[in-house]
Amino acid sequence: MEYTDTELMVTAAANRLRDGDSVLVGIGVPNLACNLAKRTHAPDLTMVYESGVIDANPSSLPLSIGDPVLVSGAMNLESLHGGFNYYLQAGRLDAGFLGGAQIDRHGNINSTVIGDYEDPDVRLPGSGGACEIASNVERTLVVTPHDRRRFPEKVDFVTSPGYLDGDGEREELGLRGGPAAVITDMAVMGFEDGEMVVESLHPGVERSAVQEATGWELQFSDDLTTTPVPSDDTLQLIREELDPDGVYL
Amino acid sequence: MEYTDTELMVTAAANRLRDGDSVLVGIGVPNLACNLAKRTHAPDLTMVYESGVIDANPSSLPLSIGDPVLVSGAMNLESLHGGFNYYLQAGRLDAGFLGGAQIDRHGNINSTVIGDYEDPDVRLPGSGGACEIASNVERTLVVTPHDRRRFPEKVDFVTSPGYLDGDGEREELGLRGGPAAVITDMAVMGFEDGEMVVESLHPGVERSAVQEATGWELQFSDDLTTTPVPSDDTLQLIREELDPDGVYL
Amino acid sequence: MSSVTSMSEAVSSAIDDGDSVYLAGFTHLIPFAAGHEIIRQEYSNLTIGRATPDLVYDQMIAAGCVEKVVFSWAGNPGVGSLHAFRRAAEDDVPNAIELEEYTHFGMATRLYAGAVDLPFVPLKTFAGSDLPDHNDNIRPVESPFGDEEVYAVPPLTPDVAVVRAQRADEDGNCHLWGIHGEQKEAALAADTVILSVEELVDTATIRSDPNRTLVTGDEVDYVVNCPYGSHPSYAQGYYDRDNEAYLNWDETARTVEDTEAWLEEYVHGVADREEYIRKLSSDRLLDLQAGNSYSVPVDLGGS
Amino acid sequence: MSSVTSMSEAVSSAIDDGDSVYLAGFTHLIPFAAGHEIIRQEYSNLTIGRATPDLVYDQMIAAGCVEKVVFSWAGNPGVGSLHAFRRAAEDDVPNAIELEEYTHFGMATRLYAGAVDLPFVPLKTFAGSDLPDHNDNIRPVESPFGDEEVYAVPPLTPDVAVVRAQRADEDGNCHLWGIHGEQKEAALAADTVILSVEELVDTATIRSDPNRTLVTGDEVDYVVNCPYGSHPSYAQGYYDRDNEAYLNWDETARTVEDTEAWLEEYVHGVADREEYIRKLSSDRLLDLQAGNSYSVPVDLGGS
Repeated sequence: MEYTDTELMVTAAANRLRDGDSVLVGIGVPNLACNLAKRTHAPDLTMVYESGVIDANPSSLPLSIGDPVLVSGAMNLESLHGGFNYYLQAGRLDAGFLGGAQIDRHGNINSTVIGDYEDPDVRLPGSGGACEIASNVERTLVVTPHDRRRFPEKVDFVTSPGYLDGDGEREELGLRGGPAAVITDMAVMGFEDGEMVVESLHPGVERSAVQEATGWELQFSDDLTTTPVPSDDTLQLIREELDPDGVYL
Repeated sequence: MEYTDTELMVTAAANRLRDGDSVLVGIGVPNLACNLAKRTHAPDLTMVYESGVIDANPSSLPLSIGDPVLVSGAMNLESLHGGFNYYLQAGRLDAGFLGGAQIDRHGNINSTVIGDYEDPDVRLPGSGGACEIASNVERTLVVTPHDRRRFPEKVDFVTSPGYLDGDGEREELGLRGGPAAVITDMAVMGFEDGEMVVESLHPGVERSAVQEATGWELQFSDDLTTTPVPSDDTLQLIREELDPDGVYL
Repeated sequence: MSSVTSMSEAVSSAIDDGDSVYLAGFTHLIPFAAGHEIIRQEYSNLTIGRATPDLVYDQMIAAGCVEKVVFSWAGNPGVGSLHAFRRAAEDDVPNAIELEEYTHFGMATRLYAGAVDLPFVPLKTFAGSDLPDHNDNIRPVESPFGDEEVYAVPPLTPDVAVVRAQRADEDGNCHLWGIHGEQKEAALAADTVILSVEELVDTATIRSDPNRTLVTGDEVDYVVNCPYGSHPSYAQGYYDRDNEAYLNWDETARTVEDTEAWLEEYVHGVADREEYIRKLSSDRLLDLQAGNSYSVPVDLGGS
Repeated sequence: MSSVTSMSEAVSSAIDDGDSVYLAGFTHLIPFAAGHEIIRQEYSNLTIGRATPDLVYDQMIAAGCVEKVVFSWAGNPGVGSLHAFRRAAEDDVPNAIELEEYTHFGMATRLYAGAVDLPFVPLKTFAGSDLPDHNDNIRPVESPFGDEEVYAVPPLTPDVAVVRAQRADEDGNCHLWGIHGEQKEAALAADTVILSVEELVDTATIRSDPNRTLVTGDEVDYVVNCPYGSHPSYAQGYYDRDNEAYLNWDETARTVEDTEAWLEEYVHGVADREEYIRKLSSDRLLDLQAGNSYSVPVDLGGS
């Protein structure tokens, strides 16, 4: 069956989740990816939201991280302070999804400003819980469209630390985990020694196209593969059960 | 009507409570005093327990600060950390009752050890929440039998700070409020310039008897009075409604 | 001790121009009715704090009530940007606003420090981020046990907090369920508290379940009975989020003209929340019905 | 992920000699069954932490299981002294015990620091008290904002915590109501968690009221279905405190002989909690009935 870029990204993101993971979820692709993983290879995945919802069991697609469908039937609710304190700061989460306007070669993420902080060209929403997620989960997963504007060599502002200068600074600061995968509409990238490395290209995407859409000389894995495409079963699950109204697809 | 020492102490303690006070209550006399005040001149008194019970409305006499009768019908419950954090540390309580094995001329209280800390003659229960109560409520109220052993010039161990050396040290440390009254079976004492002063003698008690039962040269107020005795109505209330089984009387 | 009053009375009594105000509610039970009343009474020079400014602060900024925003995520949740916020931040329209910026955890911790009266609270975040370079209220502190360094923030103690809950008695003893957000900390950190609820109930209901209590009436100065007071946000068990309103605002707020027309019609053009709600179609209200699913009760014993 | 097992299995799997163990429960839901099982299995050299050691630690100390007690108030609540605790502290009988002493707030804050993984947590207490002179874990720290000095304590992270709640599903997702004490912080601070409950229920009951959840099954290693597991302490809505037992212990514990005879009969002489409870008279059990008074349910919506 034919698939869309989003369906491929949802599938690739789901493949990065493991059974038993506690995952800090976002809205959109991350939410679909978690639900897909839960219905397939990771039935014991726990979905956590920065709104304090622990182990959500939503009957329909949430429209925001505070959607009431996330609350009805959840296993636990923490206050805003409690969720960040007891779950993120205490290191109880295995994975977390982040977006952002820019991500650089060391996985640092900017969701604060484009341009100068004091006199911004574009004022973005800011960290929210992104800085905490990036600092505390074992594996940060980033889902984003792939273009040069979004992939500069160095972000304008570090909202959420990745590997910082890539020379061990993250470990020195005592931060947990780090960026584990960047999933775009062109490729899936991992990190080696604090630097982004392309691990798989989506079917039909050339190396040169990915390089062209990236603001620095991009590393490619020696074991570069092609991103697995979603199976028919997976596509059916996504379209008929997870997002039947096509809100995010 | 005849009254017992305990009934007089309950009445004197109740007289120190004001309508609208939030009071950290203990078991026994403090509990009876609060309930007496609530039924008479202080209907809007709020009873708080270090077990985290806020605004208890007990249907019978509690046997401990965690008695289930304090919980049924309470207005709010805080965790142990929450109660000390949000209520005591944040300064939300007007008054609090404390006991102790020793209290000295500056209102410092010992409930930790008699003798040397490392090799005690008597190992007492320890602070519990007493140090926090003494440090944070506006008016600390102490109810205790009156004898020389319990009223030394200087306590063996400061568990709960009163006015410390009596020279403004309490204020310098940033502690709130301080000891406001000591109610014994002989007298009611207040504090002036950080030193205990007898304000009223119980009927039939001589100055000399109180001095004899106290381990330092005790100050007496220029306005020394006689402690008001419980009215017949008060005694009836205590005996028939507050402690009908005579548990504490 | 608190007293039941109208939102109009509560706001005019509690808030002065230039005050710092915190309208609490993280994604849930956002106090839109209070925000609109602040606009209607034409307040100015307010410092407004919220983790997520949301539409309600976008509207207050557009109305010119605001001189400073203390926040951690300024977006239209699930939709996109807050256009009025951006116009003020980028182009000083209708006036320049000062921004003081944290992360969600930083904001929550500042309120917590205010609620528990500590001069600072340490937290493990901000390391490696550029945020501390731009905010003097985020400072490193060394552990007195070993040499670990973490960051700390100072208390946030708003002049006025508006908090919402589903039900309260007339004294302001209240129950909140669903997402708590920072409602409790805001109520305990602020000098003056306006509590706005979906319904008033008897005290026995509150006392039947003391573990459910958000704060007691001792912490509340004004109680406002305000059904639908969070629309277009939601109240768990009462009504769902009106997503159409969030999408519409994304269009409306793109121009000053449309924004002002909206404020004229939906804020200045109505007397109060009841009139605002009556302007919505019954279809829309019916679509927001939340369904029912009741908690299994617990036995508190003792009777 | 947790699994349902017996108290005997849970204790023998979770605890080793020399471990630090925290039996949680402040006045409410004290894990007596777990304490007795620890005695029955003849553990030694344990470091035991509790704000209020209560009868259960007095019994463990008398049985010779303990080398150190971390605590804040060691008494028989509402009754008087803990005689076995005092014999050990004053006269090294049956063995010397080391004491590490805090206030209630200090103990609660140490567990909280452990639960949230901070190297220290500041608190406004201890100033003016002699306690800091005798405990190196209570140290001053200066605020990075202004020059205010407060005290701080480091995290307490027990090897094993035993926590109790009224109801849980088989995965250890649990509801607690009434006095929470430090149950949540203990569960989150410890490496290994034994959860003991009054009854097992289906997951739908827990999910019907997520605001009531103490901790989820992810934090729990062993789930023990243990009715009356807190006797002679109490479980709100299930049974009241057996005050006679507290008064009797005050007599029993005054001599080593009576104490050992009691342990022989009520701990070593029974196989498990069920047999212990069956030894009590039916009159006594009926006297402990708690009465009924149910919480007014809330609507979580969404169905």
